[in-house]
Amino acid sequence: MHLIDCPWCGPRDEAEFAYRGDATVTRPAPDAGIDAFYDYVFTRANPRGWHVEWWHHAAGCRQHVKVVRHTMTHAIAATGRATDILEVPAA
Amino acid sequence: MTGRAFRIAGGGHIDRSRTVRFRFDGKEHSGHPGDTLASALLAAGVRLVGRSFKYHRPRGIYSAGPEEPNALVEIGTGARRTPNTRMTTAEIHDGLVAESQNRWPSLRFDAMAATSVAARLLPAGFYYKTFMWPASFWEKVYEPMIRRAAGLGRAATEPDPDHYEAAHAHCDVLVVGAGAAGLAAARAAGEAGARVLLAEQDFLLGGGLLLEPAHEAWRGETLAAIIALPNVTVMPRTTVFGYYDHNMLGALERVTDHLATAPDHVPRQRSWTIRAREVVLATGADERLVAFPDNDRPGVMLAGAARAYVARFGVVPGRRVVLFTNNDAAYATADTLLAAGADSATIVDFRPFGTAAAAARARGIEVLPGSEVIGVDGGTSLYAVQVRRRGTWGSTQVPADLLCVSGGYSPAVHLASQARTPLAWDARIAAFVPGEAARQRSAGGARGVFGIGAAAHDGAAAGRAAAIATGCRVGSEFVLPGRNGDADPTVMPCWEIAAPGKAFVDLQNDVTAADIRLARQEGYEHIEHAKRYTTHTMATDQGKIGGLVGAAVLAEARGLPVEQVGIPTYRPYVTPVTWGAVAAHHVGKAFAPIRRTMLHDWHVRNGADFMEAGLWLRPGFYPQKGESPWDSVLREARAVRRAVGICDVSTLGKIDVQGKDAGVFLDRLYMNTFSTLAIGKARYGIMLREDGMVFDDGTTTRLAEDHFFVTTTTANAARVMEHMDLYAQTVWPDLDVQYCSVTDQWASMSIAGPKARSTVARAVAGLDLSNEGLPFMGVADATVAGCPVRVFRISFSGELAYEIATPAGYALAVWEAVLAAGRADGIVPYGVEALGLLRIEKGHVAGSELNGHTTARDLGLDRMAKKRGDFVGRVLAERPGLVDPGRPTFVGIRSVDPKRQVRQGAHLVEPGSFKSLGWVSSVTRSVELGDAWIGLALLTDGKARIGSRLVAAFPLKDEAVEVEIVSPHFIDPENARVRA
Amino acid sequence: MTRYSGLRLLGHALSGHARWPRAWRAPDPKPSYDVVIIGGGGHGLASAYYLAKEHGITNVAVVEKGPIGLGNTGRNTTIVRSNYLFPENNHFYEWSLKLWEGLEQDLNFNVMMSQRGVLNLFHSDSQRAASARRGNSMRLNGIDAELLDREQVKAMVPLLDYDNARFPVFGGLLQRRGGTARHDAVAWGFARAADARGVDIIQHCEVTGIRREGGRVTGVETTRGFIGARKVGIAVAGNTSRVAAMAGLRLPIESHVLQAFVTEGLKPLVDMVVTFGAGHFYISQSDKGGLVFGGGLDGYNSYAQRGSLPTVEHVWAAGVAMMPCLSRLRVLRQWGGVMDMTMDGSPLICRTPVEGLYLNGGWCYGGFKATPGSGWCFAHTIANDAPHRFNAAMTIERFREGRAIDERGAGPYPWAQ
Amino acid sequence: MSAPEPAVPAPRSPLAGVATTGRYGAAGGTPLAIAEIPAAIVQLAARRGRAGDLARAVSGAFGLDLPPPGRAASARGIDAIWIQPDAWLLLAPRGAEGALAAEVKRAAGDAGSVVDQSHGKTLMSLAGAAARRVMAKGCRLDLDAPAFGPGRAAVTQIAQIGCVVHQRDAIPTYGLVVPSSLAIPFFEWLTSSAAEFGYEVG
Ligand SMILES: Cc1cc2nc3c(=O)[nH]c(=O)nc-3n(C[C@H](O)[C@H](O)[C@H](O)COP(=O)(O)OP(=O)(O)OC[C@H]3O[C@@H](n4cnc5c(N)ncnc54)[C@H](O)[C@@H]3O)c2cc1C
Ligand SMILES: NC(=O)c1ccc[n+]([C@@H]2O[C@H](COP(=O)([O-])OP(=O)(O)OC[C@H]3O[C@@H](n4cnc5c(N)ncnc54)[C@H](O)[C@@H]3O)[C@@H](O)[C@H]2O)c1
Ligand SMILES: Cc1cc2nc3c(=O)[nH]c(=O)nc-3n(C[C@H](O)[C@H](O)[C@H](O)COP(=O)(O)O)c2cc1C
Ligand SMILES: [Zn+2]
Repeated sequence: MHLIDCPWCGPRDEAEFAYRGDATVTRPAPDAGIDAFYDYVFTRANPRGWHVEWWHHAAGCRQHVKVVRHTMTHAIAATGRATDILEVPAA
Repeated sequence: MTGRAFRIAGGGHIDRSRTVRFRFDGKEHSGHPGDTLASALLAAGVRLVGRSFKYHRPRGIYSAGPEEPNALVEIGTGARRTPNTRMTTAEIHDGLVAESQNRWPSLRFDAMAATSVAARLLPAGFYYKTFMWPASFWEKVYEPMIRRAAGLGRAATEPDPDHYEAAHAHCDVLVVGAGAAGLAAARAAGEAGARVLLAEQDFLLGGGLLLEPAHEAWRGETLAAIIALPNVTVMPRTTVFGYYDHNMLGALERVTDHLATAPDHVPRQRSWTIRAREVVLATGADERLVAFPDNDRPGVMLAGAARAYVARFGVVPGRRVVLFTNNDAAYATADTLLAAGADSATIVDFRPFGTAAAAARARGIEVLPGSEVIGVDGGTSLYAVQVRRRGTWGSTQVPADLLCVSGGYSPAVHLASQARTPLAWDARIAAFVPGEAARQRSAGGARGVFGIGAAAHDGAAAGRAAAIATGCRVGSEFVLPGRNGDADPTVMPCWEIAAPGKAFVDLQNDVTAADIRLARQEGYEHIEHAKRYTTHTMATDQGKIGGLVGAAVLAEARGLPVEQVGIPTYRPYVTPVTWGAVAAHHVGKAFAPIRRTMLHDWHVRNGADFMEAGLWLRPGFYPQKGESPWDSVLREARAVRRAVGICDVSTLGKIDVQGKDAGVFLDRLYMNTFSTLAIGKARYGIMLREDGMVFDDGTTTRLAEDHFFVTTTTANAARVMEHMDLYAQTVWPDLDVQYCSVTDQWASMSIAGPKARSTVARAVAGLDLSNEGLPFMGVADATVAGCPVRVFRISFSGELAYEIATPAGYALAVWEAVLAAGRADGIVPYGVEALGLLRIEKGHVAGSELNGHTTARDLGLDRMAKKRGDFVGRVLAERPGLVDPGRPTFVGIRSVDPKRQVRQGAHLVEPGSFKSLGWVSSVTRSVELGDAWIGLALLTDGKARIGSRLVAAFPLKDEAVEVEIVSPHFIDPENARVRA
Repeated sequence: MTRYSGLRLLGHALSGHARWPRAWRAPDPKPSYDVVIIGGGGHGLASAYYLAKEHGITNVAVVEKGPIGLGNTGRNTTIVRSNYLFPENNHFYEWSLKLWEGLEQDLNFNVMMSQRGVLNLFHSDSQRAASARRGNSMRLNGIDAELLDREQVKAMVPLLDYDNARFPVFGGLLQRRGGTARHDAVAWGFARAADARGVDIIQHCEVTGIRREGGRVTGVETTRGFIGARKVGIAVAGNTSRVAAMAGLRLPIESHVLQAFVTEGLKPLVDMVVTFGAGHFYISQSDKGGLVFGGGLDGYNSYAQRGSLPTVEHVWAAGVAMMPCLSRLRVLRQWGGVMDMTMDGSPLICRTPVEGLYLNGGWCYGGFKATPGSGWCFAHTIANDAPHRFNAAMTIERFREGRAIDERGAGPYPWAQ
Repeated sequence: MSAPEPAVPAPRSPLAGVATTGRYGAAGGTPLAIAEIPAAIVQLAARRGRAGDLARAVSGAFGLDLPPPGRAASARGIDAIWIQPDAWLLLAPRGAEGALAAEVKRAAGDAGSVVDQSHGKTLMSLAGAAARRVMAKGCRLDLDAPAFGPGRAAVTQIAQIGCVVHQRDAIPTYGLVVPSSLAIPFFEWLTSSAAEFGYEVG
């Protein structure tokens, strides 16, 4: 069971969070067109390895925590606030 | 056998001063506190305790712990009957009732044992090759037969009367297992100051120490020292069953199973989640069987178990003993049995003559070195063992009533492996041991460090290291047992004895060495294929004592070393876990919490029939005496259309939005524009998902320049908040906006009907209710019965309506005041059903139309979209498939014969056709249209079909009802009433 | 191929079972094939079988990185049904169910397909309506479905909680032809039958690259060297994104964990498949007697075949809430599988932008029941370079075009699908 | 037409009829104390970039230093509990309807958004030597020192219900704030968890 270090609340149990997917995609400019929005909403790198993703601390401070997590080992390399840029380990 | 007691006079860890009575298969037996069901029955001379899974072979007690494959029974009666309970861990108590299982009509005469005769026809995987002809026989004949024969115990069919709990614990160091290693680890970590949890599955702490009178003093001292430490918590009867991510372990505590009567308010069992900074696995080692013919007969037992029955339970499981071993450690069993009064002991040592054999001979014990057991004689009990010198033919018969077997010990690496710690092969002990892992270490037997002294030293070092890893300073040194008494742990691998007969590698599932070889021969040669083809290691003991043996047989057949073949993946649970313990509090009515509005009690008192809406309970309707549900729904709705009704709408989601950019924020979330909304005005809005489908709807009110009050549907309230969080925090973090749920702060009630104004006017103070004072979509503050309220002139029913919101604590006062005020107008409370009827007549969409499949265009709501500016879903709503004119669109339907019911979920088809053109999303009987059945639907070419007729097909009930396609706005399409 | 039968079993019993042949060969890869299928799960093996059987294409290899059938095929809860809402799905799954119904005889391997019935409970009027819409859609498409009321459900499954339930049972949607099959046997049966038709099943051979020349596929790089192919089919559930990426494709897929559980063996207790409508839970009993059950996704991206405790807690609670007698039973084992979740919960069986490269994936948590149908349609698509009408809608482009097949209406949130 | 203005009636508790005073559960020993505490509850959030201004305003008006994450602070009968970045719950003994919210709004001015939650949230307390063990039956937080202690607070979930946990003293006494619509199931969890130790509803 993941232990996620919320930048505000500290280490909290996975049970308090709602996963909200890939944090590397950014919402395109409003006039970017269907293809850009298609990419944003639908396509995913879906790596086996380090993944930068959103975990919404739904039962805590209600913040979207940015998490660098390994999708094979479930190890967490870093957590941060929504606007933080986090370092992703090499492999 | 008769006459001589199997219970010895002294020693061990049982309380001979007290007697406990229990029943097994209808017969009363007695034992002592400290006994397990297994030890008590052995003491009573019972040898046959169960039947195997496939061949129904007679089986006896094989082990003295949770690794037991054979001795499974149903414990308890009625609703408390618990199948597949291991006798070897079940503590006896007065009144305990146990029954053997998987046999018919009785344990001794099991008719199914006939399968044993046909065993040759039932090799591994036989069912994949047969039962295919005739095809129809599989389900009717073969499968029911297999199912009845298979399975083990019988489940109770009544609800479980006991209650369970879940609990959460945190610690610096979790020590799993309280043998020499675990006790030393817990003490070392505890004395270093770490917060320690020590979990032990047994009811006594000590593990292997419990068999060693010489170390009893150390066990006592160490336990006392541990218990004295305030920072150490000891949890007996607690099995750590699983090792999950980030050092979270699951454990099961058996709280009252061992008691004849459980105290009140205490759960039967408790499941724990334990978050540990460091983990020490001191889980010991499991003794292995050896695969030789008939190694499953009652009277065959693991050597360590036999020793445990004597040393811990004071029971001699046999008098004429043969011990078959490939290691020195098992020799102690012979000594222990002889010391306890066994008549004879013969040691059959697989290895050439060595020092242990010499020493045993010197003690007067017969040793047959370089020998092996090739079979046993006996049926439901044992009378002799067939022994042969290795490499020779022919054998000698050694009379025996007990055959103790030791194939060496495999470290209990279950938990370590679950945590994905790599396993390494240790040739010395011919077993896997855990490799390196972060924040976790194994100690003692669990990593192949055998022997009390060695294990204790290893445990102390591990406990200390774990404590240091959590930032503690090294604690004091304490006395540890010496290593001199430790046996040499080296084994000579001995997996299978080649001789004719059934040699089992998995006792419970009746898997033989031959089955494993057959699997390989047919191409199922990978260990995981062999496991699945033969079911090896898939029984309730998960192959604890024979798993590696089967792997070794496979390795031999493949010509590979065992370590290359490996063992099947370890998964939770180390031992099976009670379902109810993990479900804990959240069962029955508490499965999910019930949300109640502040008017709930009023609804109950007034006879409401409730319905679920997410977690909420809402009044569906308020039946009066003699009324059918439809009678009351129609009566309530009619009251709204003709006079006035009041409905509790407190469950709607409500969100308070503030900030300089609140308007901009809402503009971007909704299709509509809110930044232009006048203060004191409300507007209906539609929210899309980013993929362009409709997400939610509701009204939003502007309370001040920088202050809005948003409502959502009941179902989506939480999701809308999450949606806001996502966009506010990750997409537009620069906006100045603060919002929070105020769903529970405000109770709200809708007062609707032509007489709503009259009622509301009587109830509220300080408000001009004229069209000028409070126009349609206007909002104003006032009071009702002295309580502050906010009055919204909004309508869902299509009638003149007001929604009165009040801080929830005043809901009842306001509600009752409005009812009183409306009495003269004939006010009637109405429920969600009437509300639905009214909105269908009005053609308003609700949950069944906003089901995630529809676009605003489909629903005819696209005109609400703002012409300029960004909003969520705008771009993708324009994808070709979503603007395809062929998509079903929103229409009304009306039964041609008004008496004929149309049902929700019907499909619209051309007469005689099976092609669905659309579906009926909502239906009701109409009050406005003389009780006729009407509904809403999504229909291909909907607009164009208005005026035509189709069939509402409901083949599930063989119904086809002719309907007319109409506008979805059955009443007042001009909206005159709401503006009245 | 030695045919399997009771008589044959008897014959072999007399010779001590010493002469049973391998169920499938263990060939070395040839330099090239007409078709290489990546992935030796049920889908890959079925595809190869139907390529050989239906299209006469026998120069086919199935390359599998480990032993066959241990991916999701070897770890699923084995429910087979065709009770879908949208015609794009229900035609396809119904075809698959039809193939299941004759599969034993077709493969000469008892896959233990057991049409015990699948019952989906509902607990409110709105759930009843959604079930009715689905059931009616099935019936209009010629698929069996029955709508049961509470009393009918009670007669059929008396063990449910009818007295104290938080969410009372209103009724259920029943598909009697649904049921379960033995997961492992499906892989083995297809492997054996495909092998008998000449297909090479190459185990322990991982595809590490997809070679293309001029926009066309020419073969696959593997841990056992390059294998040439005129056509390559991907059927690697759980790894679809990774393998597709080898050909430069980025897909609308996320990989998530789904867990499953089995109890200790029991005498017959639950004789059909029952799914709870008020929480994530479903259950059936295996032929061996274990209650096999599961629930929803853990809900985060993962390639680890193991899950987390919050899901366990919910699933078990839902189980006892639905069927209170389960409380005293013990659960034996839990495991997980990697689900390639598409953004609409429906699969992909289609051509790709790369010529000669075909995709079968995105099965979410429901691809076991699809195994024969998926193999059949994929074989058709590969052989004809065009989809069959059963899988014509299962394209990648549907997302771009706004033609998602979103049964649940959950939207592009894989963890919610 | 309109009725004369009566006095504001006392608001009704969501636990009315459920939290009945008395002693329950196991007998013997000192029971745990469980109570509902009528409170005025206000949610206060800083406007974007105005956290400093807001802190100064609140400190000036109430003598209260808005606490950092994970903490609570008290002054002049008001408890402030951090609940979200730049957002707090303020709790005070129940007074006139809306009074606390109005006072806070007056102090905060345009530096803060203020929402009255006095009816939307319900405050309960649990006190006694075994309180931590009761909490462990639903709360996944580590409530032991040094992870938690007097003055610490956290937003979490207990028995599927969102809950603000505030440790008020060393007994320990916990203040527990839950949504009012879920106060009954929360109370049911609390009392069933406390039954093993015996409890008194005050
Ligand atoms: C817990 C659980 C419960 C489920 N329950 C059901 C259910 O009840 N009913 C139902 O219909 N479905 C169910 N499913 C879904 C179902 O199991 C899958 O959709 C289905 O088995 C997929 O089959 P497949 O052949 O596509 O995949 P798999 O069986 O996973 O086969 C894919 C194969 O590809 C191989 N592979 C991957 N990468 C490579 C590579 N680079 N090179 C070579 N080989 C590679 C893998 O090793 C694997 O063997 C469940 C799934 C899980 C996990
Ligand atoms: N050849 C040998 O000399 C040899 C071989 C094997 C074992 N041993 C034994 O090794 C012991 C070494 O001591 P040790 O402390 O390492 O082992 P141990 O067997 O004495 O203790 C292990 C303890 O862990 C408990 N346990 C195991 N799994 C558990 C779980 N999942 N949850 C909770 N409790 C669990 C067991 O009940 C047991 O009490 C000696 O006592 C000796 O008897 C010796
Ligand atoms: C339908 C089904 C029934 C199962 N029954 C059992 C069982 O009776 N005993 C058992 O140990 N495992 C059983 N398993 C689980 C497997 O042992 C195994 O855990 C699962 O297939 C996943 O493989 P893995 O654990 O090797 O990763 C069953 C699995 C499935 C899919
Ligand atoms: Zn947080």
